[in-house]
Amino acid sequence: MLPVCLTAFASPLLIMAGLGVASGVLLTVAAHIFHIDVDPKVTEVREALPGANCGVCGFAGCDAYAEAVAGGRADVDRCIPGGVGAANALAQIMGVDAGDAGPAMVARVRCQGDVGLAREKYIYTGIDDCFAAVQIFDGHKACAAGCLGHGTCVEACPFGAISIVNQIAVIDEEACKACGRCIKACPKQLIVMVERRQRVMVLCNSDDRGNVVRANCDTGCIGCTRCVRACEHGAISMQGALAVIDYDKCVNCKACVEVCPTHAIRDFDAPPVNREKAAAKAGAAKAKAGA
Amino acid sequence: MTLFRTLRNGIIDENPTLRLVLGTCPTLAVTTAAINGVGMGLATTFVLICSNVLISLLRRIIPEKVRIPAYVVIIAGFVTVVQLLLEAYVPALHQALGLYIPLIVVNCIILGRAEAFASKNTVLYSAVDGLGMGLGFTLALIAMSSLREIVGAGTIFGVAIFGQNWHPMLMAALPPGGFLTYGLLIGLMNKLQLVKVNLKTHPAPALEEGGAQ
Amino acid sequence: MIGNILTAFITAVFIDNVVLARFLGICPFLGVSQSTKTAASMGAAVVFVMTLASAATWGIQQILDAFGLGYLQTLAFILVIAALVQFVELFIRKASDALYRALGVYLPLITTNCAVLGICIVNIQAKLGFVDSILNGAFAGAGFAVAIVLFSGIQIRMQESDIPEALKGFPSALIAASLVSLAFFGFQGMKL
Amino acid sequence: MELFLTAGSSPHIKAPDTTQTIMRDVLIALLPTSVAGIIFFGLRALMVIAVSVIAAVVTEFVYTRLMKLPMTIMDLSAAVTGLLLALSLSPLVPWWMAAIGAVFAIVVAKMIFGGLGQNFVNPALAARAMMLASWPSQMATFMNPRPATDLVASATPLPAFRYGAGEVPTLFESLIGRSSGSIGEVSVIALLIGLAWLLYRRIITLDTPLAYLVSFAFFAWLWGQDGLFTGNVLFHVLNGGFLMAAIFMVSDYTTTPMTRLGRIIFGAGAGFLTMAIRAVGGYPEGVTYAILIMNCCVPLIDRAIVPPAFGGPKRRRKEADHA
Amino acid sequence: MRNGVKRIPGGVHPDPRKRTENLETVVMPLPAEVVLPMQQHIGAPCEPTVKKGDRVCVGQVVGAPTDRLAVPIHASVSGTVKAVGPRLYAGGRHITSVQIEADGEQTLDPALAPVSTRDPAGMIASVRDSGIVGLGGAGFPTWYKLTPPPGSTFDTLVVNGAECEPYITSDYREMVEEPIRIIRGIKLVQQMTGIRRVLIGIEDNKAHAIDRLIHASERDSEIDVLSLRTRYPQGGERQLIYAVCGRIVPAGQLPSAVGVLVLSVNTISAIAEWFETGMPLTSRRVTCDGGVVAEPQNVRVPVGTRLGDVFDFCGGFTSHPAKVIMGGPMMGVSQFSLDNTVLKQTNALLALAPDEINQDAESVCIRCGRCVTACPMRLMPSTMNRLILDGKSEEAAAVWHLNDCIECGCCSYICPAARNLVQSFRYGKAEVRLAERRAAQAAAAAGEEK
Repeated sequence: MLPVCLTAFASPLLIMAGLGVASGVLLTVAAHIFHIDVDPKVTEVREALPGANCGVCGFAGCDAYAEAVAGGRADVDRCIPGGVGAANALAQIMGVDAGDAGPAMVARVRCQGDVGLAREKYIYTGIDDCFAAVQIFDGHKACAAGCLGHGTCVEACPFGAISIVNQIAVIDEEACKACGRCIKACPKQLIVMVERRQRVMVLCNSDDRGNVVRANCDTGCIGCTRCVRACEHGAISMQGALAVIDYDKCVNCKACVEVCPTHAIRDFDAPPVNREKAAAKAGAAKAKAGA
Repeated sequence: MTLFRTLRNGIIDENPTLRLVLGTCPTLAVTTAAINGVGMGLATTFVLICSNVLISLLRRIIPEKVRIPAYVVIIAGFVTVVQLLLEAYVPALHQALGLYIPLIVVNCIILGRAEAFASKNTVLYSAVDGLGMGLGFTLALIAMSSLREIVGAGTIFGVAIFGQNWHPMLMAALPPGGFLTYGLLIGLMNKLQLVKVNLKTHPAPALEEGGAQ
Repeated sequence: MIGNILTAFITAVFIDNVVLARFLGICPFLGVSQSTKTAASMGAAVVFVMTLASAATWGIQQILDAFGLGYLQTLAFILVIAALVQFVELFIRKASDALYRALGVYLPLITTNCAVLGICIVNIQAKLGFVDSILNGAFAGAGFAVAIVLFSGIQIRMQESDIPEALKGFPSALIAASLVSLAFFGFQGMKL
Repeated sequence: MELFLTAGSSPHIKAPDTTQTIMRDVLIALLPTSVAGIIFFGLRALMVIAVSVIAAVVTEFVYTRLMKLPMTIMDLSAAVTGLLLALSLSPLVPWWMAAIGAVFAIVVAKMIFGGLGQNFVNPALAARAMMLASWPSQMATFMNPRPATDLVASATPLPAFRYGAGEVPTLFESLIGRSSGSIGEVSVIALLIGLAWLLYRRIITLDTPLAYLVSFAFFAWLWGQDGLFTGNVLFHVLNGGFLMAAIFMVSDYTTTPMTRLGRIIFGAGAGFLTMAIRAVGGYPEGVTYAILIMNCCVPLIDRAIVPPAFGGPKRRRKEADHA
Repeated sequence: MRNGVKRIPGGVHPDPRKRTENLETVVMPLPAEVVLPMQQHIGAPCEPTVKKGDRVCVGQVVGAPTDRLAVPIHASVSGTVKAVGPRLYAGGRHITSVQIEADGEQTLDPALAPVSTRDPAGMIASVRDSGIVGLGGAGFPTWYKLTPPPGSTFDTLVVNGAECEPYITSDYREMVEEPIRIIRGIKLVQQMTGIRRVLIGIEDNKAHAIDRLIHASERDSEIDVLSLRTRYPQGGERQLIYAVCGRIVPAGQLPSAVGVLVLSVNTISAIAEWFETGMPLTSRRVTCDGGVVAEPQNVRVPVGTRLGDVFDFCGGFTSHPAKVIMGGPMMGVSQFSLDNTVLKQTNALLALAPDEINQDAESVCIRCGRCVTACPMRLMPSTMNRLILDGKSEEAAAVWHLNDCIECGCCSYICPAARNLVQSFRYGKAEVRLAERRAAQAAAAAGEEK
C-alpha cells in the first residue's frame, strides 16, 4: 500500500517541489548576485500592477510600464487587466489628482469678435489651422489681436471643452479642467487662465486705439474709460487703450458690464449679450443686401 | 457593488473579450466552430471560478512578494484538472481544442481577475466575478464561433442550415476570417458603447422637452 | 539536410506563423507593435526565449516521461519558463545596461506569452528531438519577429489614418492583421 | 477702389492633374483590356465587370453616407478598384461572388483604414485573395476564350505548364488573347495599349514595373523546370496575370513606396515572391499574394528610406520612438 | 554658347505665360506719393533719417542701416516727407515707413556722383551705400555677398538669367534691352572680387536674350553664356549652380562654400548704373501681368509706388482679381491690400483671374509620390506634411530634413490632391524654431539655477 502511495503521490509532489525549490533557490541567488537598485517609486507602482505582463498597455510588460508611470511618461489608466483599481492605486502613488471637485481655475478666450462683429482683411485659403493662418499677414481678421477661429485650441483640448461658434473659440466652463494646453496652442496668446470666481472679464486683447478697434470690430474695447468711471471699487484701469480689471479689488458687482458700449466686458453669469446683437445686425445687413 | 452588478460587469460592461480585449489567442484560435467556442468558454469559466475562489480563500495567506507565482501555480493546477477531465469525458472536444487547453494558463483574463478582484474580495464575490467573466468570455466566444461557422461552413453546431446551393465562404473559418470577425465584433461593441455615451452626454432634445412637460 | 532545415524555416516563419496562423502571442503582437524599434526588440527577445525554453522544456519533458507524469506538463512548463525568463532577465540586467534596454525589458512580457508555452507544447506533441526542438523554437520565434516588425509599420501608418472612431485601436489592428494573414496565404504549400 | 482679395500661401498656381483625372486616366487605360475581355469571353465577362464596378461604387456611396463622411465616389477610385477586381477574376465566377468581392475590397481593405490613400493593401488584390481563400474551386475554373465555341471550363495555362497537363498556348495566342485566364489577363496587346496610355499621360513611371519585370524574369529563368537557368521567361511573363499586375497593380500609388529606391525594392521583392510562389509554392499564379505581401512591407520601406537632401550628407535614419 | 552641364533634380514645368516678353519696358509717370518701408532687405530694419515735413531729393538717404548686414534706403522721388511711422507693408507686418509726397520735380541729390574708387574693398563698401539688394526675390544685401566668408574664396561668378517663374519677364527684358550694361556690371564685379570665370545661365526658352548676351560678350573669353533646359526652379541658387557648373552646395551652407558667387542680371545692371552714374537703387523694372490686368507690360517704377498705382497705369482690372501677388506665382506673396508698395526686390505684380489660380480644395494624400519626384531638394514632402500636421514638426526636421526645404512650391504645384504642402512646411519650420527657442530658454534657466 505504502509504495503505491509513494509512486502515485510522492513522485509528482517531489518533482514539482524539486522544480519549485530549484527555481526558487536559483532565482533567490540570482537576485542577490545580480542585484540592482531601482527607484522605490517604480517598485511601488510595479507592486500595484497585476503582473500579467500582457502588454496591452503598449509597454514591454509591467516593469516597463511601471517605470514609465514613475517617470511621468505614461498615464496611470493604461492597465486594462488591473482595471479601475490599479488606475486609482497608481494615481495615489503618483499623487495625481483624480478628484472631480473641479479646479479653481478656468481658461478663457479674450476675444468675442465673431462673424458679423469683426471685420476680415481677406479671404483665407489654406490649411485650417490658426498657426498656419497666422503666417499670412497675421491672419485674416482685420484686428491683429482677434481669434482666427480655425480651432487649433479645440484640437489641443483633451477634454472637449472648446468649440468654435461663429468662428470664435468658446470654452465650456463646466468641461474645462484648467490644464492649460489651449494656452500654448493659441498663436495669438488669446487664452488665459483665470480664477473661476472672476465673473466679469474684458474679452478683448487689442491695444489699438479706439478708432482702429471700432473700424475692425463691433465688440472690441475702444478705451472709452466708461468702465473705469463706473467701477466704485477702483478695480479697473487702462493699460494703453485696453481696460484691465484688478481682481483683488473686483467684487463682481457687474457695474462695468452695464456701461460698456461695445459689450466687450462679459458677465459670465449671463449668456453673452452680443449674440442677439450680432443676429440683429446680420439680419439688418441681409435685408440691406436683399434690397 | 451588488452580486448582480458583479455578474453583469463581467458579461457586459467589462466583457473580457469584447471590451477589454484580453484572452485573444483562444478567442481567435478555437472559434472555427460553435461547439469549440462553447467548450473553450466553459473550460475557461471553470478554471476562472475555481482559481478565483481558491485565491480569494488564500488571499491573506499568500505573501505579497510571491503572489504572482503562487497564482500561476494555482491556475496551472486547475488547468491540468480541466485537461484531464476533457480528455476523459469529451475526447472529441479535447482533440479539437488541443494546444489551447494548456494555454488557458497564460490567458490574461484569469491572472488579471486573480490580481484585480479575487485577491481583494470575499469568496462569494470572487466566485460570482469568475462566473460573470467566464460567462462573458463564453458568450463572446459563442457569438464569434457561430458567426464564423455559419459563414464559413454554412452550419451551426454542425447542423446545416442552408440548402445545397450554398457556397460557404471558407475564409471565415481560416485565420484571416478569425482576425476579421473579431475586429468587426469589437468595433460593433465600441459603436454601441459610443452611441450609449453620446445619448448620455447629449440627450436628444426632443426627449428632454418631453420630460419637462 | 540544409533543404530540410530551410523548409522547416519557411514553414515555421511563413506558413505556420505563430501569430498569423496559430494565433499565439496576439497580445504583444497588437500591443507592442506601436514602434518598429520596440517591435524589433520584442521579436529578438522572443527568438531568444523561445530557443532557450524549447531546450529547457525538452529536458523537463524527458524527466516527466521517465516518471510517467505527462499530466504535469502544463504546471512544470510554466514554472520552468517563468523561472528561466526571470533568471535571464536578472542576468542581462546586471551584465549590460544597453542589452537590458534593448532586450531585457521585453523579457517579462514573454513569460506569460502564450507563444512560448504554446511552441514548447507543440515541440513535445510533434515528438521532436532535442536539436529539432531548439530549431523549431528559434524559427517560430523568428516567425513572431517577422510578423511583429512587419505589423509595426502598418500600425504606425494606421495611427496616421482616419480610421472610424469605433474601429480605432484593437479592431482596426485586428482587421489589418487579417489582411496580413491573408497575404501570408501566399506561402502556403511552399516546399523546397 | 476697395478690393476684398483672397490670400494664401504660395504657390498660387497648380498643375491641372487632380485625383479624379488620374483615376479617369487609369479607367481609360483599362478600357482596351475590358473590351478585349468582353470580346473573348462574351456577356459573362461583361456581367462580371458590371457587377463588380457597380457594387464597388455603390458600397463606397453607402459607406460614406452611413459613416457621415464626405462623398468620395466622384474621385473614381472605387470604380477603378471594382474594374481591377473584375479583370482579375475568371469570367465564370457567379455574379454574387464578384459583388461580395467588391464589397470586401471597398469596406475591409479600403474604407476601414480611412479610404483612398490610407489603405495599406491593394483593395482589388485583397478581395481576390479573399475570394481565392473562400471559394477555391470557383476561382480556379476558367474558360477558353474562343468566341465561337461553347463555354468549356478549363484551367489557366500556368497549372498546365507546371503539371504538364493540358495544352500550353502558343506565344501568339497569349499575345492576342486566345489563352484562358482571368478576364483582364488574356490579351497582352490590350494591356500594352493601356500601359502606353498611362505612360503618355505620365500617370505612372516605369520604376516599379521594370524592377518587377527584371526581377521576375531573372527568377523565372533561374527557377526553370529542368534545373537552374532553364526557365521559359517569356511564357511566365505573358501568362498568369503577370503583365496586368506589372502595369496596374505594382504601380498603384497608395500601396507602393513613394521613393524611387523604395519602388525598386518593392518591384524586385514582388518579382522574387511571384516566381517563388509559382515555382515552389502552393498556388499556380503567385502574383496576387506576392504583391499583397510586398504591400505589407511598404510602410517599413517608406520609413526606412530617407533620401539625403540635395547637397545633404547621407545621414542614417534616426528612429523616432513612439513608445 | 554651350549647354548647361547638369539637369537639376526634380522640378516642374508650369505653363510659362510670359506674355510680356516682347513688350518694351515703359517708364511709369511719377506717382503722387511713395511709401518706403524701412525693411527691404534681410537684416535689421533701417532707422529713418528724416522726419515729417523734411524736404528730400531723389537718391537721398532716408533710412540708415542699423546692423552689420543692412543697407540704406534712398528716397525714390523728391518732395516732402508726409509721415514717418508704422505701416503695414507687403512683407506682411507693420513696419516703420517713410511716406513722401512727390513734388514732381525729381530734383537729384547734389551729392550723387559716379563712383571713382577702383580699390576692391572700397568698391564693395560703395555697393553697400548704393542700397542694392538681390533683385530676384529675397532681398539679400548684395555688398555682403561680394566678400567671401573667411576660409573660402570665389572662383566663379554665376549670373542668374534663368528667370524660371511663370509670367515674370523683368530679367529677360533687362538682358534684351541692356546687354552691354550687364557685361559692364560683370566687369565691375570681376574687379571687386578678383573672379575670372563668369557663367551666365539662361533658360533655353529665352533664345533672344541668349543671342544678345553672346553678342555683347563676344570679345570676352572669360564670359560664357549657357543655355539651360527650361525647368522650374532653375533660378534657385543651388539649382542654378548645379546646372551651370555641376557643383553641389552642401545643405545648410552658402554658395561660397563651393567658390561660387551668384548674382542676378538686374542686380549686376544696378551695380553698373551705380558706378557709372552714382544713382542708388531707387527704381526698378516690374512685370505687371495677370489675367485681369488690361495692359500687361514691364514698367519701370520708383521703389515705394502703391501697387494700385502700378495696376492703374497698366489699364486697371478688367474684372475682380482672385489674387494679387507680389512676385511670381510659385513663390510670391499674395497681397490683400493695394495700398502696399513696391519694394526693391519686387520683380513682378500679378493680378490673377480665378481660372489662373489654384482653387481646388485640399483632399487626402493618395501617396502618388509626385511631390517626391518634383522636389528639387530631394525631400519627402508628403511625409513631412503628414508629420507636421500631426504635431511632429521636430521629427520632420530631425529625420526628414525639413529645414533644407527652399519653399519653391513644386510639391504643392504638382500635388493632385491640392495639398497645402509648402504652407505646412513654413509653419513646421516656425514650430521648430519656436521649440528650439523654448529649449534654449529652458537650458538657460537651468544653467542659472545651477
